Amino acid sequence: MSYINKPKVAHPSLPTNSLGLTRRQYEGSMSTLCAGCGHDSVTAAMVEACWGLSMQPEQLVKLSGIGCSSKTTAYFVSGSHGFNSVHGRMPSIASGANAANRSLTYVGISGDGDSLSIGMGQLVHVIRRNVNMLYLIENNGVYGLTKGQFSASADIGTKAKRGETNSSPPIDPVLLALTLGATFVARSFSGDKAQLVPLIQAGMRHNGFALIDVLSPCVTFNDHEGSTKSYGFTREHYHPAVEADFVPRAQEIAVDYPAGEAIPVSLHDGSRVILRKLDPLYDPTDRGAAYNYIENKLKQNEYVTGLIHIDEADNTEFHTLNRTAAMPLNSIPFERLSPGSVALDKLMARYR
Amino acid sequence: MSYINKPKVAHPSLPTNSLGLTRRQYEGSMSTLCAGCGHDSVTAAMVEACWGLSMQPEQLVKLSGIGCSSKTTAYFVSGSHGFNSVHGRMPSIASGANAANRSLTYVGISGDGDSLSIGMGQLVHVIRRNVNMLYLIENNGVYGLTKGQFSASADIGTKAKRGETNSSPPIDPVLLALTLGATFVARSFSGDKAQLVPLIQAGMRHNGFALIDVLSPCVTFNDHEGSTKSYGFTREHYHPAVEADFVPRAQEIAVDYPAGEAIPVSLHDGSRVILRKLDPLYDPTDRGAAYNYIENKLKQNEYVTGLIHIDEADNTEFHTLNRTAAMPLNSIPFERLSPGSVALDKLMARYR
Amino acid sequence: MPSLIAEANRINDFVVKFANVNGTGSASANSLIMKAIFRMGVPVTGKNYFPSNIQGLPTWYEIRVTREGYAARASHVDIMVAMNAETYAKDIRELRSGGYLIYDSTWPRSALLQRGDITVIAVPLAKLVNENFDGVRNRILLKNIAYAGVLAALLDVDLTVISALLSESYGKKPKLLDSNTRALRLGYDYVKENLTSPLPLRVEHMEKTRGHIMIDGNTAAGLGCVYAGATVGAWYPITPSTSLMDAFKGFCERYRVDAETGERNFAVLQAEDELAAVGMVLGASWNGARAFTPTSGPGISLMNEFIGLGYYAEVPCVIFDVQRVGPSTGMPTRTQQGDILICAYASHGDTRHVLLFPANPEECFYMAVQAFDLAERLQTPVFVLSDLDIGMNDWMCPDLKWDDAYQPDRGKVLSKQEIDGLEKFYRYLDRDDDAIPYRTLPGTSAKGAYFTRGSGHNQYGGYTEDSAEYQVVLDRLKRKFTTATKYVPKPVLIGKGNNSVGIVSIGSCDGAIREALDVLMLQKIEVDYLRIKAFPFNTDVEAFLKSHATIFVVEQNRDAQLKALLTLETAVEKSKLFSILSYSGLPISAHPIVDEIRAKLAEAPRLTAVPR
Amino acid sequence: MPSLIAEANRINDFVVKFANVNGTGSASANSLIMKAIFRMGVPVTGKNYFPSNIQGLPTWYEIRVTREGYAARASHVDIMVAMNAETYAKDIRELRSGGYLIYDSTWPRSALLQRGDITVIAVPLAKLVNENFDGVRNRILLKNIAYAGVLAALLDVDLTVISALLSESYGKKPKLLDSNTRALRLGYDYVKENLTSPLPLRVEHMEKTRGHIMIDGNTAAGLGCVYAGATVGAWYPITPSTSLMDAFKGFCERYRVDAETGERNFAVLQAEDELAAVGMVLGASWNGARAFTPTSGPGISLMNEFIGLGYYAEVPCVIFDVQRVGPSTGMPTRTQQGDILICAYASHGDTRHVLLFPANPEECFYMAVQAFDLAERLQTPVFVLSDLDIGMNDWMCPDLKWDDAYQPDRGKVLSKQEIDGLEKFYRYLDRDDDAIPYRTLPGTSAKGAYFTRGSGHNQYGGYTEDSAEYQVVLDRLKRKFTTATKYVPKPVLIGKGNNSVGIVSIGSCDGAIREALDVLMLQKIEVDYLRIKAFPFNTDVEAFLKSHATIFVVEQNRDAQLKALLTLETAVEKSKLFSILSYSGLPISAHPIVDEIRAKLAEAPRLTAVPR
Ligand SMILES: Cc1ncc(C[n+]2csc(CCOP(=O)(O)OP(=O)(O)O)c2C)c(N)n1
Ligand SMILES: Cc1ncc(C[n+]2csc(CCOP(=O)(O)OP(=O)(O)O)c2C)c(N)n1
Ligand code: SF4
Ligand code: SF4
Ligand SMILES: [Mg+2]
Ligand SMILES: [Mg+2]
Repeated sequence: MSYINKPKVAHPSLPTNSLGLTRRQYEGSMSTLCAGCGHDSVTAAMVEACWGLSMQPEQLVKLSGIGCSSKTTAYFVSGSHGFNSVHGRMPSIASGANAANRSLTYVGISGDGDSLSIGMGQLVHVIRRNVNMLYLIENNGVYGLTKGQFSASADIGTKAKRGETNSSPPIDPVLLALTLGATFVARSFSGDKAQLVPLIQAGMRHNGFALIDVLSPCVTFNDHEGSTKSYGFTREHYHPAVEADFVPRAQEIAVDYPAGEAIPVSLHDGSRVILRKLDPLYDPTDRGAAYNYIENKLKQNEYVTGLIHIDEADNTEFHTLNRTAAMPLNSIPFERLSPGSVALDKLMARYR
Repeated sequence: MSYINKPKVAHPSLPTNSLGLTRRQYEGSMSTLCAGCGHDSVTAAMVEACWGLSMQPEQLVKLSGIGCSSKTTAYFVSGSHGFNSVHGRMPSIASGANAANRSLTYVGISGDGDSLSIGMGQLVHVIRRNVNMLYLIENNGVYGLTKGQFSASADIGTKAKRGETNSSPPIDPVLLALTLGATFVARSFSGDKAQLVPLIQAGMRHNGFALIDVLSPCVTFNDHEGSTKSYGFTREHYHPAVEADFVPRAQEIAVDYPAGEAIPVSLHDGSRVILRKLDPLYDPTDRGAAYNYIENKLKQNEYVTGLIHIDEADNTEFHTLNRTAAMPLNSIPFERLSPGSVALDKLMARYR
Repeated sequence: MPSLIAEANRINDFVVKFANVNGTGSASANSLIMKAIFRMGVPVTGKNYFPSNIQGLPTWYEIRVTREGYAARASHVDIMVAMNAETYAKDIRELRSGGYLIYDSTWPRSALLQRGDITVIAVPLAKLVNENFDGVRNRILLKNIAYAGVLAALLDVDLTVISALLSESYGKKPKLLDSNTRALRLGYDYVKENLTSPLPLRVEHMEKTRGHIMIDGNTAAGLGCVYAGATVGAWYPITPSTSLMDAFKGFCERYRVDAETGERNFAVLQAEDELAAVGMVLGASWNGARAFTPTSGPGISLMNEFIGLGYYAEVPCVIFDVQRVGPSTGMPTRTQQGDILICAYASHGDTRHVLLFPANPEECFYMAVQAFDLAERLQTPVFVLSDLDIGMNDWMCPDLKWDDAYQPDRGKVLSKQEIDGLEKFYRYLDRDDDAIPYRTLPGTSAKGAYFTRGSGHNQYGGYTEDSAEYQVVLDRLKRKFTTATKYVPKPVLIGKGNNSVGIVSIGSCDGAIREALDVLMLQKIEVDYLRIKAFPFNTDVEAFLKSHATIFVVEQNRDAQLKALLTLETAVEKSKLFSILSYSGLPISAHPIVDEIRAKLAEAPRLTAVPR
Repeated sequence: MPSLIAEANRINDFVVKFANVNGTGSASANSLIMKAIFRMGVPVTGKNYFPSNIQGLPTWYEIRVTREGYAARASHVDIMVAMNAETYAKDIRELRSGGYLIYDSTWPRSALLQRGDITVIAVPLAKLVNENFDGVRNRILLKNIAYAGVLAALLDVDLTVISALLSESYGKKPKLLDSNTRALRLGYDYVKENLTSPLPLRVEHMEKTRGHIMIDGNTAAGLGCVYAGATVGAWYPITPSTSLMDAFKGFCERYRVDAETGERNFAVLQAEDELAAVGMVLGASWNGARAFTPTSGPGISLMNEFIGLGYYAEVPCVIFDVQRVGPSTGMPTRTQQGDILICAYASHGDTRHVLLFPANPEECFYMAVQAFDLAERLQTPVFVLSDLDIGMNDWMCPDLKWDDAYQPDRGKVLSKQEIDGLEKFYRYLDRDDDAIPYRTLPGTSAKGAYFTRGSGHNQYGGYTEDSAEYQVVLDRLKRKFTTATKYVPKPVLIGKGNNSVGIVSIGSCDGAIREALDVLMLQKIEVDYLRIKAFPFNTDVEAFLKSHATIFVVEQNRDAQLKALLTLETAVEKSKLFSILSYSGLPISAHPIVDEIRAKLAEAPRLTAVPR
């Protein structure tokens, strides 16, 4: 919902990025979500991340499905095109859009209902297809917009506001993405902007599919005692394992980290992610190990957060595999697409 | 396709099971699959397994989607009802059917296309819902019925008959099921009936969702040099890790296995599975360990087969969770379902 | 609406609209007032216009006090309770000349002064509440109850009735009862002390609601499913159908759980999406349970493939489509009748489906039962086409009644004995010449086993690609639809039936049309009205279409979908049909119907309504 | 068919049918014969009746040699090449009296002797081949070529033409060329040495195929997409549409890969299902690429939700529906025109879609291009309704031509400069009074950015739940459909246009109708024929319907779906329309059309066809 537009007059003293734009210029329409909704913190992180990346607004494409979470795309960077599609089917829209123009930056925002129930098939396959995009799930364990039914990420034993207890096992998007071979898998918490912003930036710059599962509490339907997706529970049980700093291309790395503690990962476009392991036992570059670590922690009711797995080498991004032309498909002059009358006349011989 | 019915006259000397039925009486219509198709070996294994279990034909329900593989249900046990539904959506039919009558035995047969592409969402959720059924995937890495396109289980680098090379990573149903918490996960090979039959029997008796991924080569479209789902390749790369013997309820365990080598697992109905580890490093009762083992072997191009994971204790089968009445829902007398006029009159007060 | 709009002293005949912000708990205050009036014996309707949002956006509730017992939305507002600053301007504009505006005068609202033709009633609600109560959330909630008190005083609503309602709600929570009662009195007393009350528009005790209830269609339909003996419900949440499954679940928890064992005689499956939900229904129905799924437009679109399977493989299946505004996601919290065509012809290939059109919650209850009977008798998907207006709004209805002699019609299902008596069982054979074949249930008998498929099959149940065999089955399916006309409910005729002008309509248009008939009658225009209750159309529908020279087809969509269905599926000449359409998303009201009919009749004198 | 059935000496006018087992490689032998006749300048058609199976079930191929150039299936068989023991009996029954049966006499077939009114031609094919070749698979394949040789001799097909064809096929594989040539001669020589040849039914050189090709509709449509400049194709495999994407891919590999870099100017996405496929098309089209998806009935059902989004959010989208027999999975390898209604009104709510009806492969090529122009011009989904008969069978068509002056109509897409020149960009405003708004592409300009949604929106592109704002957009969408009538291709009229009796039809019925017209003409019955090429119907369609007193609507489905669309979407009186339906799954042929028209005209003399 975006019919209330905020005034965008930039205050002269607000800090600007390298494009000369202020943070205000990365905002979108006024949020119509509940006061305190986790999703609005994601909006704020998106604004910060795009501003920090000096993202040209029109170079960004925002995609979503249906749900409170899917409304998020209306609330940041109003200078970029947004596509609020149908429930659970954003990945196909994203795949098609990306196929048509590989030069833009694609951010998809979804919910746990949108991604893990009705959208499960498409989520799995957009991961497999390795479409170059950031896919962010605002995970609150419930269907917010339809008033609080359990979603597929709800934990066993968690209590609904109306008292029901959930008895089905949760689907964890992080384990799923690891199993499916995703090359950028992260988890964060809407309440931890410091952690979330560089993850978003790194995800946007990763050359392939990047998943961030953001625990994003629903204050209206899932923030009570007995819920495992409430602010309180999440804050207590979230377990940062790898901190990530994002360093844009132009920038020199200022701080020297002691060897072994920090792992710098170079991204496709020359920017870098500096990983700092908070748990020395953890290795984010080993997918199998990452899987085990997460799973064990989950058994102990701990959500591991941070950049859980990254693999920049394994470059199987969609266009690379397809050997698509460098020029966006939607911009190739017609003359180069249509073989013309001479070729057609020649081809006819095949059919005689 | 089942318009050709085989004559069912039992030869008096054929061995009978405890119901007095011969193997012939567990057959179905004549197969119309290609000569040599792996799927027909699965048919044979199903016949053997049902005969061996002394399955009452009408107590069995056969469900499938669309594909060569999905036709299998027509080729065994013609005395049981079959439902050849629509492409990729058999799990929902199975869930509904099972909800209506918990007392029957449900076997779903699907293909890799049917299950891992169009049916991915439903597969994931029938696992999560833990519907009490055997779900068997006849996995050949291609869409057989539509003439040989790669399926989502095709390995990277595998070659199509027409020469194309597959470049997308495969989805492994076994890893997927483990990630989703399935309590019975097995893999087998259509060419190894000795291994497959007890797995089917155990899967049918497991009290919850049981997945068997059967590598089942497509001789017409995927049995050539360069395919990783051919008979040759599969035979070379399949790696039995745990042999399973199925021991029906009535039967005493005849052989004593040396301690540590054999793990007996009691199933819900009193029957047992005796697991023999061929690889001493392997523990089928530890889901995480099983996952790692499979994944590591997969990296080495080895398909681990056998009863990969079983957990009889974790009883979260659908009806248990739902606390459904023991009597099948479709048989409860109407009088017990409809509250009657007195209750209605009383209820009206609530709406004044 | 008939005659009284200009009348100053309007007892039991006026409209109050509450403008609020959603998520602030105004619903209980609004329904408190509505229920109190209802208990005073005065017919009311309540229409809720809420946003597709959880908290913070404008929301409205409209109570129509209607001594005539009209069910439709009125098209004017007499009293506006303007509690939302953001929509003040719009809300004031909506008020009829001579109406009353009630607002919270804690803060000055200069904009209010712009209309001279209304009476402005200022009550410092926030101030009153803040002086008397603590806590932000608490104050917001109690402010609503305070305005209920204001209204009670202004409209002369019986305080003892309101107190009784509060006691029933909060009887077990004395603290809440106390604060609510106090808040109510704050508003009530303020009016009594500071303002002239009651207003000329006010409530007086009547006797017209006895034997009636206030209920919404989804609750009634959910209850109907319980009474019909449905045991499997599968669904995926979607507004405005969600509360149907909530109701079913709630009633099952009450009536279907064994007190001793805790065993449940039902199963509710929250599916992963609508494709799965309808698949579950087909699976369960195929397996002999009564099963259903409630959904709305987008869900119907997603169910198309499976619906075709149900039609062709002849599997019973009950689908409630609580229609909302389309196309696409549309306006999920607004009402429409836009899914008629897609439901009638859902899925590719030659298909045709049975539809039921309930007109109010009462019919939702009875038609839920009929839907199961029809689905099992005809072995085919049956749609109950409700809508948001019926499904989610509170309607005054006669008490629901149950005939304990009712036995479900399970259709042609063969028992083990019957199968054993056959030489051979053939699934799709027309043994009875009514185009309905026999079926068997899994688990019954190996002899009765058959193979269900959506691919080509012959009348024996075997696979076929043979043209003639295929056509035998397809032709029988067409004949089965003719059989269906004998089973579906007949239309309702209002009027003598011998006028030359008729109205044909369905579902929730009913209230508005009945009201329009009264108005037309006052204007000496007599027309007949046929309310269709089902598709396929039976002979009564044909007869009405035949015997009327001019027919207005009233429906709530842009493309005249009911008219299309009548055009295609009856013998009616197209030139006789005139559309009256409403697709604003708000429930249709009587006014436009009256106006369009009058305009049309005036423009073409030959159409003038005369008894034949 | 016109006059010659009884004639003994039928040069260039007869039907040969091959009965075989699928998966045994008979296709190349059959098309060898067909192509050879075509190259002799004699018009042919080839119809393939294959099972939904990969190997081992009966399959048939029918070659119609037709000097008049008829495109339809004939309804009789003159020569049956009965190579499948399982279907011998059925195949013999199908042969017309006086026809010829060719069979493999290696094994005695007593059943063959049962008909005295046919000529049986025995050739010991297996014996001949087994004596001359090794290897099981090889022998099976070469036996097919051997019967081609038999036919060549019997029908007097030019051996040099066949040799040339074989050289073209196997030129690079001398061993294969040699064995095929030898196998061909085996059959040919056997006939020459042992039987009387040629038959009275035989081929003679003509000059009627110059400037023509033999091509199937899916190949032509795939090629059309390449020429239209489509860059993104998304699909999920489904018979009979699969070969359309195969063709697109193949042509792209040829024309769209940079020779130096290997870079591809296209992307083909094999989606996980049809919901995803159409989602990809919407995403790509929204983002400025020409994108399309080929599918068939079940896919259309699954795409319903997204199609509604495309309609309401006004996103271009091209869908090829290569129709097969429904409902449900139906008969996937048989043809039908059963998706007309679901495509016209796909998705819940008020929707309406543009349809194109190609009649043959040639039109598949041109209409593919038109579909993209229309989709982008009108900003809405456009369906090309082909069918299995057109899509998968080889049709004789004039050479496809390309006008190098063609420039794609990208519709109203604003450039950066144009956006910069605006005060503000509003997505859904009707600036030009043609009900088509302007759109912008992502990446162009922040000023042109807008938010696309399937939920309620106003003409400025903002979210709305306001009735009036919602209706402004919905009403414009309806007007846009009127605009569409100006852009869609006009119908084709055959006949003087002044008869009182007319035929209206679409798509692949064309060949049968044209043939029927000739037969009727011989019987002195003159009727006009209008072939509709698109929905919405334009004024020419209205005029034809108006000016003809009796109209036969010919189509290939059970429920008269085209007639339904005409009834609903034109002013035509229902009583004028008579259906001629064919839904056996086989392509329609001329006979039943002639018979039904004659019967109808005879039964109601007032209908007699007279020039007005
Ligand atoms: C096809 C379809 N089915 C159902 C719905 C109703 N619906 C809207 S949002 C939603 C769930 C949203 O849950 P989630 O994605 O977790 O988002 P949240 O609101 O929790 O942020 C549902 C079921 C719909 N819009 N479309
Ligand atoms: C909705 C729909 N889309 C596409 C098809 C066409 N189709 C039939 S089977 C099949 C793939 C089957 O592959 P798989 O499940 O792997 O079975 P296999 O034939 O390989 O055993 C497809 C795409 C269909 N029947 N329905
Ligand atoms: S309902 Fe929950 S998820 Fe939706 S806006 Fe409110 S807090 Fe956020
Ligand atoms: S095509 Fe492949 S999968 Fe299908 S029947 Fe033949 S061998 Fe089996
Ligand atoms: Mg959620
Ligand atoms: Mg397969």
